[in-house]
Amino acid sequence: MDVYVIQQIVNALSAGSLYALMAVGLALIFGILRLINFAHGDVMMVAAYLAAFSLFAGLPLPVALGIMVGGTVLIGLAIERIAYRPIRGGPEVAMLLTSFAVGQILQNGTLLLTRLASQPIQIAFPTPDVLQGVVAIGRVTIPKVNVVGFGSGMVILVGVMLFLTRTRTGLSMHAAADDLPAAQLVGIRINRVVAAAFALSAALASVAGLLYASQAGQINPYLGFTPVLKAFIAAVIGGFGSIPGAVVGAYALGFLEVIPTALGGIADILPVGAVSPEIDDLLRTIFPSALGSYRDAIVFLFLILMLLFRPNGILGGGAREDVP
Amino acid sequence: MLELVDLHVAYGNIRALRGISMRVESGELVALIGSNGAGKSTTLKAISGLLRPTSGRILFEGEDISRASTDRIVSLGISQCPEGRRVFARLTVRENLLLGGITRPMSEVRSDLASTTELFPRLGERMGQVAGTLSGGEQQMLAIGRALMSRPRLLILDEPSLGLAPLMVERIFEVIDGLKDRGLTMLLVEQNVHHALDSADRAYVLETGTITLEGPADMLRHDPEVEHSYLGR
Amino acid sequence: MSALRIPRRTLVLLLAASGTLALLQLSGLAFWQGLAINFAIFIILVQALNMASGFTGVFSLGHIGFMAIGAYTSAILTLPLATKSEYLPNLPGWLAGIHLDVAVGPLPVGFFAATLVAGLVAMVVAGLVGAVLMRLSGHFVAVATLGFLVIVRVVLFNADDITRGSRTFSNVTPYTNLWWAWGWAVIAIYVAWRVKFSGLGRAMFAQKADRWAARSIGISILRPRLIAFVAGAFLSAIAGSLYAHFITSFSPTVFYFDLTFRVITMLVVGGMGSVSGAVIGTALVLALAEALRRIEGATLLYGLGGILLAVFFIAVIIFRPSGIMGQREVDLDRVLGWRPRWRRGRPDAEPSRRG
Amino acid sequence: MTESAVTDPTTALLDVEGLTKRYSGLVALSEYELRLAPHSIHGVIGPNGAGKTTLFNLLSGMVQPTAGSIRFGGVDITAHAAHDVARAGIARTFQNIRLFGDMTAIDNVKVAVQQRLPISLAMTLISSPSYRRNEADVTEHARPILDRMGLGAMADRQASSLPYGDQRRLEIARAVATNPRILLLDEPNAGMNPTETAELLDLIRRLRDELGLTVILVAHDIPLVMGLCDRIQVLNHGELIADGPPTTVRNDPDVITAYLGRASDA
Repeated sequence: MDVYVIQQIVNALSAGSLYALMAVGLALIFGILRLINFAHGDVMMVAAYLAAFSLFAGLPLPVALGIMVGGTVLIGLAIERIAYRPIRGGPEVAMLLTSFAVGQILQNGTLLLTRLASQPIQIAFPTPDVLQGVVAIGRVTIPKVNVVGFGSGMVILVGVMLFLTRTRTGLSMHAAADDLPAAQLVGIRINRVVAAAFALSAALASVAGLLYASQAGQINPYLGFTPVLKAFIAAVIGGFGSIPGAVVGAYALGFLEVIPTALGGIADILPVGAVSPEIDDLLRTIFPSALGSYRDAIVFLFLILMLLFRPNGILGGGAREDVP
Repeated sequence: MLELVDLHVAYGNIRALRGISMRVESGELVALIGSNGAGKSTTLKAISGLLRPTSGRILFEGEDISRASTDRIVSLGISQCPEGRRVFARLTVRENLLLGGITRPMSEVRSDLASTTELFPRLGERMGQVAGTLSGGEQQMLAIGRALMSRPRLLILDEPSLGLAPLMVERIFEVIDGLKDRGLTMLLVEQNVHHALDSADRAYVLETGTITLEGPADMLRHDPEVEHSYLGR
Repeated sequence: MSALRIPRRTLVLLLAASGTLALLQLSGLAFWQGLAINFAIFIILVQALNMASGFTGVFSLGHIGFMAIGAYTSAILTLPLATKSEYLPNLPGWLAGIHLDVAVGPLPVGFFAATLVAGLVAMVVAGLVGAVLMRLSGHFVAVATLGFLVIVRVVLFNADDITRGSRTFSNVTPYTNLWWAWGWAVIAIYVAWRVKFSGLGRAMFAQKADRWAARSIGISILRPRLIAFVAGAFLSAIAGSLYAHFITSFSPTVFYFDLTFRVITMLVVGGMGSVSGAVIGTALVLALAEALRRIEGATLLYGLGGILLAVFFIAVIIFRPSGIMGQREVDLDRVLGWRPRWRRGRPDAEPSRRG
Repeated sequence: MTESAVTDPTTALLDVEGLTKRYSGLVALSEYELRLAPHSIHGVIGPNGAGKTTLFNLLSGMVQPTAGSIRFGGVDITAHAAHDVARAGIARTFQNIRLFGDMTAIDNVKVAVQQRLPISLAMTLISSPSYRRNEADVTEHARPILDRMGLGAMADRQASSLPYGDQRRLEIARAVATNPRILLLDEPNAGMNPTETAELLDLIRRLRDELGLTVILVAHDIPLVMGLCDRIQVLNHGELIADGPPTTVRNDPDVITAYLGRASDA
C-alpha cells in the first residue's frame, strides 16, 4: 500500500515536471502574443527525433543533447519568423489555426525525413544510460528517468523564473505581455523579445521531448499531440498566461491524472480481507479497473469544467471580468 | 527638430493622412488639435514608427526616420506617452520606470530614477506598488515619467488629460508647463483645446487627414473657425 | 404560394445537377464517382462547421466527434441481425434487436431511418455538450471542443462491446451512392443558406460581431450559438453515416485531428460564413489534396502532401485571411448571366436571396 | 422632473439601492443610489475610473453586483442577465462604439427589432407564413427608426464604413429599436466637436419628448450635462459625492475640491 502510494506520487511529480516544462513554454508565448501555440507539442516531438538521430549517428551524449536543444531552438525561431510574425496581432482563432498548420508541417516533415532515412514510422528511442534503470529506496523502486525528470525540471523552472523576474529581457517579456504597443513605444525591441520567448519556449520543449521519449521508449511523428493538450490543461488550471500558474497547474494535473488509475486499482491493492466482500464489490463497481483507460476523457472533462467555472485558474481568483 | 514633409498614410483603401507637413522647433511646445478620426493618432503612430507612411518623409534633426523601427526612434530621442496611459499594469512603478529607460545603459537609468521621482513625488512613495492599482491621475504621471526615462529630446504626449477629473487636468498641465520651462521640446495632441492652446507656442489643426490651419497658439485661439468648431463659443 | 416554393432558377440548377449525376452514374467511372461522393460528404461537413463556427464565430474543433457518433450509430443500426450477433456479441440487448436493413423495393428506407436516428443522437449529445460549451468564447471554446473530440475518441476506444474498440469496424452495408450523398449535400447547403438569410442568421452574425452589443439589444448569446452548434452536429452525423456506408470499414482513428484540420482548411479557404464559399473551398482543397496524394504515390515522398497543404493554408491565412469569399456569397444570377444588366452592382453586404 | 416627483418612490421608474461592485478588493462602485423619475434626463459625471462605466454595466445586467438591488417599473431585475434586461426595456450604448461592423446599417437595426418576435429554426427552414410575416414586420419597423436618426440614406451601407458621427447615431438607433423605456447613453458625444454635440443634444431631447424615453447619460463634458440634465450625480472613486439639480451640483464644495477644481471654465 505504502509502496503503491509512493509510486503514484512519484509518477505524478514526474509527469508534472514534463507538463510544467511544456506549459511554461505555452504560457510565455500566450502571454505576449495571445497565441495558443499548438505546434509546441510537435516542436517537442522534433526535439526527440533530433536526439534520437544524433545518438544513432554515434555522437557522444553531450553533443547529441547540444544538437537537440540548439536544433529545436532554431526551429522555434524559424516558425516564429515565417509563420507567426506575419499574422501577429491578428484574430486569435487565425493564430490558433496557423499553429495547427505549423504542427502538420512538422509532423509531415518528420514523417518524410524518416521515410527518406528508411526508418519505420515508430522507432525505438535510444534512451541514454543515465536515464535507464531504476533507483531503489527501500522497497520503493523508481525509474531513474522520473527522478532526473523531476530534478532537472525543478532546476530549469527555477532558472526560468529568475530570468523572467531579474533580467531586463525578462522584464521586457512581462511588459510585452501586459501591453504590446506600449512596450514598443518605450523602445523595447518587440521582435527580439518575441524571438527570445520562442527560443526559451523551444529549449524547454526540447528537454520535455527527451524526458518524454525516454519514458515512452518509442517515438513517432504524432507523439506531440497529447502532451501539448495536457500542457494546455495545466496552463488553464494555473490561469492562462501566468508562468507560476503554469507550473502549479502542471503539478496539479500530474496528481489529477494518477487519480483515475489509482482509484481503478484501489480494490486490488487492499490486503485480502481488509474489507467485507460487499464493500469490495461496491468499490469495484464505483471504480472499475477500466477507469484508468478513461483517464484522458476524465482530464478533459475537468478542463471543460475549469474553463466554465474558474476561467482564471485556481490561482486566478475573481479577476476583472471581460466586460465592455 | 522634427519635420513632417507631405506625409501620406493609408489603412488599406482608407487614406488617413493626405499629405500633411508640419514641424516642431527645438524648445517649442506644439499642439496638434482636431476631432476624432481627423488623423491625430495616425500622425503620432507614423512619427513613432508604429505605422509606415505610404509616402512622404519624417525628418528628426535632419535624419529621415520614416522607415526606422520604433526602438531606433526612441533611442534617437523621441519618446511618446501614449493615449490612455498604457502603463504596464502588472508591473511595479519602479519596473515601469526602469523599462522606460530600456534603450539606455542600466547604470544611467538607475541614477535617473531619483530625478524622475523628484519630479513626481507621488511616484516615489509608490515605487513598489503595482501600476494597475494607481489612480488615473497617478497612472498619467507614471506614463509621463516612464517616457522621460529615455531622456528624450522630443516628448510626444497623446491626450494626456483624457478622462481625468478637471482638477487632475490642471495638475497635468502644470507638469507640462514645468517641462517646457526646463526647455524640453514637446508635441501635444489634446482634445482639451482650451488648455492645449493656453500652454502651446504654436498649433496645427488637423481635419480629415489634412492640415487646415496653423500658426501661433494665441492667433488660433482667436480664429473664428477654431472658436466655432473646437472651443464652442 | 406554398411554404416550400422553389424558384425557377433553383429548379433549373437542381435539374442540371441531377442530369450530371445521372451521367456520372451511367458512365461507370468508379474513380470519379468515388470522388463525387467524397465531395458531397465533405460539403456536408464543411457546411456543418460553417454554421457552427462561420456563422457564430464560436470555433468548434469537435464536429468530427459528431461525425464519429453518426458513423457508429448508423453502422450499428443497419447491421443485419445475423451478422450483428456474431460481430458484436456483447451488444446491450435493446440495441442487439434493432436492424434497420429493411428496404422498400430498391429503396433502403432502413438506411435513411438509421441516418436520421444518427443525426438525432448527435443532436441530443450536442444539445448537452453545447449548453455547457457555448458559454465560452474565443480560442477557449476551440480547445474545449477539441477536448470533446478527445473524449469521444477515448470512449470509442474503450467501449469495446459497442464499437469493437480499436479494432476496425467493418461489414457495413455499402448503401451510400451518388444520389444519397448529393441529396444530403443539397439539403445541407439549403439549410445553411436559409439560416444565413433569416432573423436567426442575423442574430448569429450579430453576436459574432460583438457579443456585448448583441446582449445589449436582447439577444441571448447561448440560443443562436446552440442552435447553430446542434444543427451542425446533425449534419456532421449525417455525413458520418454516409461515410460509414461508403467506406464500409473504419476505426476510431479516422475521426480525429487530421480530418478536423482538413475540414477547417476547406472552410477557411472558402471563407468562414459564406455558404457558396464553403462549397468552393471544399472543391479546391479536395482537388489539391487528391493531386498531392497522387504526387506522393508517384514519388514515394509520403508527408509531402501534408506539408504543402499546410503551407497553402498558412499562405491563405496570411494573404487572404477571410478566405476566397469572406462572408459574401456568389451571385449565381450574375455568374449565369440571368440578371438584367441594370440590376447589377448591388452592394455585396446584402447578397441576393434568390439562389 | 420636479423635485417631488424624483423623491416620491412610487413614481420612480428605476429604483436602485445600495448598488456595490467589488473586484478582488478594489471597489468599483459603492452604495450607489438612484430614484429615476420617468421622462427625465439624468446625468452622471466623474473622472475615468470613477465607476461610471461599471454603473452602466450593472444597470444593463452585463455585470452582476456584489450587493444592492435594481428595481425597474416595480420589478426586481438585479439578477437578470443582460439580454433579459434589454428585453425588459433598458437599452444602452457603449463608450467605444460597438456596432455589428460587417452588417449593413439596416441589419443592425433589424436584429434589434426582431427580438420582440419569436423565431425558431424549424419555422425558418420551412419558410412558414408566420416566418415570412415576421420578416416583413421587422423590415417595416426598422426603416422609420433609421429615418428618424437621419440615417435613411445609409441603410444599405456597411456599418463599419459609416462616418464616426453616423456610427454614434446608428448605435443609438439600434438601442431605440429594442423599444426601451430607459436609454443609457455612455459618453454619446465623445470625439464630437461642439457643433455635432449641439445636434446630439437636440436629438436626445427629441427622443425623450417624442418616444417618451427616460435617459441616463454618462459624460465628461460638463457644459453638455449641465445644459441637458434635470438632475446630476457625481461619482468619484466609486462613491456618490453629489446628487441634485445642475446648479446645486456645480456649486457643491465637495465636487469642486474632488472633481472640478477651479470651476471657472466649466
